[in-house]
Amino acid sequence: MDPKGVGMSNESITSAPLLQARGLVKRYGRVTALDHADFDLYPGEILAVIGDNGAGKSSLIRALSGALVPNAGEIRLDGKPVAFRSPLDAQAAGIETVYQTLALSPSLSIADNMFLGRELRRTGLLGTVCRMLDRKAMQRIAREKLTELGLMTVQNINQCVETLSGGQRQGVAVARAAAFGSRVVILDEPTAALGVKESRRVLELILDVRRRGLAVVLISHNMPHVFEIADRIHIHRLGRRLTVIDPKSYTMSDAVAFMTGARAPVVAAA
Amino acid sequence: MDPKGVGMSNESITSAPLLQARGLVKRYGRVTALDHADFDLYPGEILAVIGDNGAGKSSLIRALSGALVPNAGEIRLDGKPVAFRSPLDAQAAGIETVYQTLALSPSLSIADNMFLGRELRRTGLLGTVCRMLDRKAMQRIAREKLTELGLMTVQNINQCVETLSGGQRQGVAVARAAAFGSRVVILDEPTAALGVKESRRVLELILDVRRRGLAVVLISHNMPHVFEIADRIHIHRLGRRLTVIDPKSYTMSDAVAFMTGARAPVVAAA
Amino acid sequence: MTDIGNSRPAAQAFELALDKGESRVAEFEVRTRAPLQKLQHFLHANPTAVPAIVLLLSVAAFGSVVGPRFLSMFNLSLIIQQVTIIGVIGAAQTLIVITAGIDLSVGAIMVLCSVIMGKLGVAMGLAAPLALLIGLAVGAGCGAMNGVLVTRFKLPPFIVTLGTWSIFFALNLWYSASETIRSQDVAKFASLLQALGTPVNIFGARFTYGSLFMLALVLAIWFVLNRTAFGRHLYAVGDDPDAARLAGIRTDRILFSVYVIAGVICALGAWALIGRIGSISPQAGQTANLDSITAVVVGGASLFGGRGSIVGTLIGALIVGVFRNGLALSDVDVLWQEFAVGWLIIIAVALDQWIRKVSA
Amino acid sequence: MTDIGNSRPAAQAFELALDKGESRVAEFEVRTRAPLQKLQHFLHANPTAVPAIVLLLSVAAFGSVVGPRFLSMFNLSLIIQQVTIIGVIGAAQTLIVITAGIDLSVGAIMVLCSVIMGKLGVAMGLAAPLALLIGLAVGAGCGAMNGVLVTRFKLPPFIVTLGTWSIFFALNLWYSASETIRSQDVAKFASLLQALGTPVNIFGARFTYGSLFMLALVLAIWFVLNRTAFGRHLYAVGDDPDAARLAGIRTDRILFSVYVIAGVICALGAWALIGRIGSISPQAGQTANLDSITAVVVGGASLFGGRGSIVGTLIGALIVGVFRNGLALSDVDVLWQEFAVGWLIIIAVALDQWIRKVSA
Amino acid sequence: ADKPIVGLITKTSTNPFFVKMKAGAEEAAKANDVELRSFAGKVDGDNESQVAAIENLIAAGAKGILITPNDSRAVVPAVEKARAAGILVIALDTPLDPANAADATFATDNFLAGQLIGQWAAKTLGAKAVSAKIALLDLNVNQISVDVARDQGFLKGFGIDLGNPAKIGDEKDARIVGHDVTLGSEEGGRKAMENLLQKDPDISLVYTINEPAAAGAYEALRSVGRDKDVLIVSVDGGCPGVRNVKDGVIGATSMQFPLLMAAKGVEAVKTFALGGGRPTASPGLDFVNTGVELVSDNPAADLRSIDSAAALNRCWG
Ligand SMILES: Nc1ncnc2c1ncn2[C@@H]1O[C@H](COP(=O)(O)OP(=O)(O)OP(=O)(O)O)[C@@H](O)[C@H]1O
Ligand SMILES: Nc1ncnc2c1ncn2[C@@H]1O[C@H](COP(=O)(O)OP(=O)(O)OP(=O)(O)O)[C@@H](O)[C@H]1O
Ligand SMILES: [Mg+2]
Ligand SMILES: [Mg+2]
Repeated sequence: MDPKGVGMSNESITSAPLLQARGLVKRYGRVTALDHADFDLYPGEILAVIGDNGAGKSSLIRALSGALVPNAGEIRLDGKPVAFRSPLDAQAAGIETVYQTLALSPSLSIADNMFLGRELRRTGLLGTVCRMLDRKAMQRIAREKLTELGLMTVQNINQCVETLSGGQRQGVAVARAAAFGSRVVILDEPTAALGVKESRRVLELILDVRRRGLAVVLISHNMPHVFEIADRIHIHRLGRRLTVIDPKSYTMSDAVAFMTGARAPVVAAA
Repeated sequence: MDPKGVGMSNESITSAPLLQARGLVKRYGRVTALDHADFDLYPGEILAVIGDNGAGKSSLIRALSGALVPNAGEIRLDGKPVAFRSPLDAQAAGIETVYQTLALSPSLSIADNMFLGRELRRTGLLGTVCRMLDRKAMQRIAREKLTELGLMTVQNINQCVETLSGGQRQGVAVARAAAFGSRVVILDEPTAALGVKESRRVLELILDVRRRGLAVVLISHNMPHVFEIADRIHIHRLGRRLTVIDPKSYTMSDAVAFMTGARAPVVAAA
Repeated sequence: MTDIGNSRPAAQAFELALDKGESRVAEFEVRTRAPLQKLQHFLHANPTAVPAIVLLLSVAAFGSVVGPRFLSMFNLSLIIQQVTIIGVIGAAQTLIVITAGIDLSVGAIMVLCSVIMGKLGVAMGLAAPLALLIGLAVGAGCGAMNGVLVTRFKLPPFIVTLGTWSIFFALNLWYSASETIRSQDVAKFASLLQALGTPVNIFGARFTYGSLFMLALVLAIWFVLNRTAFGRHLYAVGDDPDAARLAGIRTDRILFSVYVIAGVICALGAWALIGRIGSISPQAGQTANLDSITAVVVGGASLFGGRGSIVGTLIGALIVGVFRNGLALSDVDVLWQEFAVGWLIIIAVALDQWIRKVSA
Repeated sequence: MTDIGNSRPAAQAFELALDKGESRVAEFEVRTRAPLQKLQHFLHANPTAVPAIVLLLSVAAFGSVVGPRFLSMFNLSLIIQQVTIIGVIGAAQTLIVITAGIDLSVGAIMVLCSVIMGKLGVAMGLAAPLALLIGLAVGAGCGAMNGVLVTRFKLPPFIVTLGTWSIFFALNLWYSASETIRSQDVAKFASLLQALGTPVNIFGARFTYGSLFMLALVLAIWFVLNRTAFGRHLYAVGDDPDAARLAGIRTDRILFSVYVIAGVICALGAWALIGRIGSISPQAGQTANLDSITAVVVGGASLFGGRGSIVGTLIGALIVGVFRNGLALSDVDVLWQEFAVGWLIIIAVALDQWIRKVSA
Repeated sequence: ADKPIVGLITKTSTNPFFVKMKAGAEEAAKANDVELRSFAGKVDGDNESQVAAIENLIAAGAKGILITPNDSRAVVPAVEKARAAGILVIALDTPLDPANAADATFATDNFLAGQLIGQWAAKTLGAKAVSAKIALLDLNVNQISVDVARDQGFLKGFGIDLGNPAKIGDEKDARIVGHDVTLGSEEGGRKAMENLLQKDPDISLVYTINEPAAAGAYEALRSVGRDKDVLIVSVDGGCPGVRNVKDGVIGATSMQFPLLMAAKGVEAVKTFALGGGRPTASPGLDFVNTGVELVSDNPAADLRSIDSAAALNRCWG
């Protein structure tokens, strides 16, 4: 097996993986979601993960971000084995995730959701003693972040998230991850519900995040998007990594053919 | 205002609209989701509805399918005013909808969800007197429909829907609508979570549905898909219909420009 | 409209690769496994088996502590008799809980119906079957009142049934003038009302028609819940009412009928109650609310709706019944019995969770 | 890794139109409106104002039926005194309900703590402040027990608190030997325990320190719920625990602390209870569970979690208090009072829903 | 295990009256070398739990059952079953209905208990009795037999026309300000008193179902400064209640003797188990009257009473 992917010619090969997984297994009763899956993410790269519906992509990143504890397998961060028991552990390690289910609290406002778990407190005694929140600041920043994403149609920043349209919700989740990630940002189909303009902004945001030196994992079914911005593409199939390809050496058709099993990759992973 | 859309050159112009809406208004507190929106659907056509996130597309089709009761405005079916008080009324009129939220019952199985509200009963006394369900038949048909959609990765037809992957769930919802619609099938972003292959199957399914003589309303953010299969494109902006275009006379760039407000259409609707 | 697909953009180029795609159809895995794995999968597929295991364990535990007195056929069938009422009322409660509701008025409906049956059959001299029927109708009416308030006025079931509990209970005290009707009088004037108290011997164990009736009711409801559309709709409504409505289910109709059915079951409970107690007391049923909800929750249902099974409720009622009976037969002071029941309920449910986790 | 975007496909062609796209930023509408619309929007933005309106309407209704006796300053402040205990316990219950839990042990914790304070301060002769502190600690301990069972063993709060209710209540009866400590003895040996019963006159109305204490507690909890991260996390956990966990909230820690806090509030309720009834009785608090849940639900909270406000609970308790007091002052038989309270609760909540709908 | 088993089934396990009764039974059981099993209803009026308790005692092979019935009529069929199984059943505190459904009854005459305090109140108020304003603090809305007997006994003793003696609240006398319910607790007593005071601030006489309710009523009176000029009467004879008589909180109370009932009951079972006969009823009554004593530090003329000091030696806890 070639852990660094097939056909890589990029300089990143020389650096050590930032986040790595080996032999992850996750079973649900009769269903096997992850079947000895491997994963490698290098510093500063955009890694796309593609695969059929139900291939196990979301399960993979849920394992990487502490949202599920795999039945077997090992995860390493900077080469050191880690055991994330909860998403908080992963966040503490600088890994921020947009889940496919978005993980928003429906009855809280947009601003509350953006800052959930890392609220800003007032300065002065009110903040330190009374632990009072700085709601003004949080609302202002939330508004800024959403405007950056071009979600201009949000009319009221104190609207409950449950009253937002599908795309608006996704925008809130993406804005949250981008604002707080410090090492890795994982995005599970971040543009699925987004419009053309908003999707474009998210792609720009991803590039921006990479420019800030973070690594990005992007799960997407949108081939043009994937081939446009990914540095490497991890192809997932039937619960495991089939192969990793370089978007410059392969065409979208190749990728689709690998993904759907129409063609076998030259070197099969695992 | 040109209710039949701008630049239509198709023979469908001569037939009367199947489903029509005029001046729909829906307000939520301070938010106006529909602002005197109009809508026309002709028999046997595929009408795409596109627009920014939060433009009010979902609200529009929720009004058309009885899922919400508008504050003002009129809906006509075959030219006769109708007042759908619930999705059931719309279903009874032959209008089947895939909602953006999918409307699946998480703890029921795939087969149960597919047949929810129109279960098959056993033949004979067991069915008529005991009203016993024919679970075998329902499971068989559910399996067939999913296989048609290419959701081959579903491992267990009695799995709860809540344990399915995002794309698998969407597949179940689409399969349900396609199987039961008799006059109009409305699909709100049916391929958002679907993979390349599964999306393609859904598009084929839509064409198939049209071939069966039904009209289809397709909401999608995927321009290539929209331009590939739509007969007419309804562009929604800021809560109302901006215009209707013919995909053969306009390019995707034009549509995106209208949608985002970069350009004003030649004849503004309403 | 004819096919006009000629002049339009074709599928995106990369999608052409799909034509070569595998066309394997949906796989529905069937494998053979080791016995332990089989047990695991059995438990996974039959979640109600888990409380059943807990029940067996509690019976075994009390059997070994208390001895043969507890394990005697007579005593075990006694436990079933003792849980008859809670089993019946718990059945009504299960239906409501599955729809994400709660019914605090079950006890009041039951006692009101029993008093009405008794007054009509005994004091007013109506024919017993007629008195019974009117009692059932009153049960349905009470349920309908709950149902209307829940569906038409969109009030939370907790509030509705808390309110109707007061209302029905006041009506009961007023109508009965707080007077108990003696067993002898019931036997004399309307013995049908006591019919469910008749004992029957089956394989040496003494049951009553009442407990057999409860088992039959549980079976019938199991069929409705699992083998009819109505049952499936109940779960769908409890699971996610919006989704159910969007899927085209008449959620209000389902909810209304479930409250009516619960009312009728409570009236049947009233009948069973008269059979069990013999006399008709307007004081009865005061603990039926909490007891029935306890049985439902110990049986594995979620108060958030969409999950729960009628067999689970029966087992839940039996677990609590076993605890109470077993503690009574062992020499524990009444004060510490309460204490022990508190612990045992917690332990039973914890055990249940643990088995589920292990078998997941 | 350097930027390597040179040899790759550019954005899809149609997206180029975006460059010309409008770049208007998010609009946050601010408009002026007519008074009625203003009221509508006020109610929409302040949902707790709705039960307050219902409360005012009930006070007005009873005022016009019963007359000045009801509307006297004295009587109105009496109502506040009468709801003190339920207000305090309801505050604890509100916190739990917001997290989608339910606490059936609040009453038992309260009475256990009051008995412990009393025994230590009166019978054992401990200094009163120490007795009070130990009582608070016991409250925290009881809450911690609930919290551990809910978070570590993942048991449903209904089961846990049903079980601990039996446990705490049995401990209370055992420790107190079911003996009441008389008011005179408390006053003699540990008058601090009765401090919250001290009356104060404010603008001609007679309050007690207890009712002022309750109002202060409500205010403090309002601040915590609405102005601190902990409060927001409480709502998030109740709303969708999975989402909250994924968002990086320590849901278990939040849940555990909320049960502990509820336990401490119940112990404070015990203090208020001693102030109100003077003596210390192991029989007190038996209706506290249902009453507190009623206040919470009438106040607009959802038993499914994520929704609810502390001010709503206070108003809910006051609404029920007004009904009971008003009915007692009118010449209605106790039996029909029960009946009327049932109806009034239903009507109050229906009215609440109706105002919300109209203002939506 | 060879000791004969005696079952004790009380109304509830919370009311101190029954807790003391249980303690008395335990002592007597030790003295008589029998084994005591105790049970209780969950709330006042809970008949089903008592029926289940009887069944469990039959299953456990008990020789005798002592029961304070929550519903004197409804429990009769279960009692008959027990007697058919050869068990001696003795009603304590409250007779069954019919009383001969039990083998024997050791009970307080609750009507008499009420009547005594009613007479005492009438005599103490003297001429003011005709213009008295009376508040009645009852148990709950269910009108269970003890509640009715005490309330109606009090009114009879005070000289008020009862209307239906089986029903609380149908009296027409203008001196009655109102009835309210207390659940027999301090909390309930205080709230009921407060509300009745709002209804008529001139209340001068308060009847309470038991001494905890009396203590709560006193707190309400004290908070409006009426504690000195309102007369409170009660029933029970618990030690806190007797001390409250001593402190002038309660004017008079009727004392009952739960320990005596329990002890007599256990003895009777023991005798029965050894092959002896069944106990016989007090002359003129269909039960063995364990007696009522009026306790007051202000004795009324022609009314036998003991003072609080004497009562403290006999109170039950
Ligand atoms: N909680 C669960 N219980 C049972 N099966 C599950 C559960 N979660 C996921 N699965 C199954 O595991 C498999 C992988 O799911 P996963 O969500 O990882 O797929 P995915 O690659 O993200 O698909 P998609 O593109 O549709 O989001 C699916 O077959 C799914 O049905
Ligand atoms: N229940 C509600 N309460 C308040 N506002 C709502 C509610 N439902 C929708 N909205 C608002 O109405 C507007 C239109 O929403 P809608 O869901 O129709 O948009 P959409 O065009 O479908 O967007 P998307 O492409 O993101 O799905 C949005 O601004 C949304 O925030
Ligand atoms: Mg996924
Ligand atoms: Mg939408």
